[in-house]
Amino acid sequence: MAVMQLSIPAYHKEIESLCDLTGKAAVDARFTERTIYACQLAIGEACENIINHGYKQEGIGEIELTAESSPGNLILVLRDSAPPFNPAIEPSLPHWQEEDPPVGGLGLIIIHRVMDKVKYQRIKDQNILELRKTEYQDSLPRIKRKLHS
Amino acid sequence: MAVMQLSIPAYHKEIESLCDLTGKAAVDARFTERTIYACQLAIGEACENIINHGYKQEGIGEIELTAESSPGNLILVLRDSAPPFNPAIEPSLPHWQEEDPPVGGLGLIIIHRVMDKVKYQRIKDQNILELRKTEYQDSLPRIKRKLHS
Amino acid sequence: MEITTKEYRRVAVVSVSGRIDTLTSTQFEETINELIEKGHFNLVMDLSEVDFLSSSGLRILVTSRKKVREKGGDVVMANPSQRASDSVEIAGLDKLFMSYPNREEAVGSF
Amino acid sequence: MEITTKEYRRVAVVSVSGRIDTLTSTQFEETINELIEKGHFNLVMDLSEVDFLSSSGLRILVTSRKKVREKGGDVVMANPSQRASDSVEIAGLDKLFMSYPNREEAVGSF
Ligand SMILES: Nc1ncnc2c1ncn2[C@@H]1O[C@H](COP(=O)(O)OP(=O)(O)O)[C@@H](O)[C@H]1O
Ligand SMILES: Nc1ncnc2c1ncn2[C@@H]1O[C@H](COP(=O)(O)OP(=O)(O)O)[C@@H](O)[C@H]1O
Repeated sequence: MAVMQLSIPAYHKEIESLCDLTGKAAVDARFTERTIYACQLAIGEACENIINHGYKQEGIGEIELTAESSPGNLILVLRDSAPPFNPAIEPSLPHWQEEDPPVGGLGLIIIHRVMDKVKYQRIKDQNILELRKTEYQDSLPRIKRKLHS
Repeated sequence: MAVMQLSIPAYHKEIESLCDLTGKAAVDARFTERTIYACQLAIGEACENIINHGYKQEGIGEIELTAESSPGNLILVLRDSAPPFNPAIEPSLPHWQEEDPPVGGLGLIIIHRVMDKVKYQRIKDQNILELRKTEYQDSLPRIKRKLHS
Repeated sequence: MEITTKEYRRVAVVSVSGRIDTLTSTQFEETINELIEKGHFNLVMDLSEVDFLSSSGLRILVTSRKKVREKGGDVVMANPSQRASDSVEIAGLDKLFMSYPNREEAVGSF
Repeated sequence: MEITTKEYRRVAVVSVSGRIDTLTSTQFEETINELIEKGHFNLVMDLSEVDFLSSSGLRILVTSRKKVREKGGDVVMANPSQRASDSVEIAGLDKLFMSYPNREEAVGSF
């Protein structure tokens, strides 16, 4: 089991480094290329939300990522000190039409579709978001289920 | 100096072998790639004409090519026994417009634009067409002159 | 992110390489909007060199698509990278965008 | 000679490889005529793999161009091989045919 940790100031341009760390940990978990990318994408979405909706502006606060990996398993924990928000509630999937697709709400959809477990806690003025992903060696489907069939 | 010779029955599909022989002789003359192709093109045009306009059909007669090469110089001699025709008379260049380009007469134009000398003789019921091309090592222009500037 | 455009008579191609995320999506959006303002409603997104596409970028694809379809145009994709198409698929938007194996076919589709 | 076609909504692409000469020009002509009969007046000739182009082939390019221009279309070239463009130039026809560096640009030119 390996644990990596990185803390960034809440700037958009810093998000990439947390995606990179996620990538390293996912490689460590022996995930496939596509699953690695999916995890990076989910972390990116969570960070974009923390800056845009949590802190509501750049530069006032930090985001800390702890990545724990073992073969087949990845646990990502994001910590921030923005106002409380619980992203663990699975977004209700709107019945959208081709002519009226969603333009908002994609971030939470992505996080929930990619990760197997999304757990939220508020502890000591901190938002603690735990994202778990499991991929067995015989490469299970990368996404839990399709939204649309 | 090298001399090569090949005789083909007057079929369209046989023309390529005379182009190939021309190519070999032009390589022997140390011509550039583009001049080699230009000579092959000219021989192809002359042969197409011999079959289409001279013999007027495939399979009744032969075409013989003699290729004489030395560095910088190529002499191609085509012999056929179709009715007399003198392709050495340089075609008058029609003043065509963009909206009314020529669809015929391109063969003789190509032969005369590519070759430096086009000489015709009728000897013993044979058309003898001599085509000469010179290209110095310092690569002179491949085409004598432009038709249109 | 690097972004280039190529304008044809009836179609414009937007090629993006690198990351399309909250940091770069404004530039992506501005580029597309400029094309739309010039009257380009048939848009090809060459996403072959995209190595990260977050919801910020997806949102712009969706809104651009809506804008040009109102004008009788469309947004299609040319040769999206695996990552670009994974993002589109994970977000459940894959039904919205026709995808062509190369730019020629995408341009020719209009 | 190998000949393939690709039909888009408003443009058709004819790709030829090998020799276009008196032996093969009929097939070349027939392929083009079929496209014209189907209503394709915007034609792209992909001559990138042509290694011999005689006056028989040039004649077909010129007559096809005439036919489609009468219908408001045109014949353009995509990435002609050196030999194909040498033939066109030697015959003095280079002014007639717009030439584009690749198929995409040729398709996009219409
Ligand atoms: N970290 C967060 N802090 C506060 N609000 C959030 C946070 N993450 C998400 N939200 C809220 O959830 C909504 C949906 O988020 P998301 O799915 O990422 O879509 P979008 O960012 O396009 O609105 C946001 O509009 C915002 O109101
Ligand atoms: N070998 C030949 N024998 C008889 N007539 C010829 C020959 N070569 C050319 N011609 C005549 O010269 C004309 C022009 O020839 P050319 O320039 O090759 O154009 P095209 O073959 O398209 O008519 C021909 O139409 C034909 O009347």
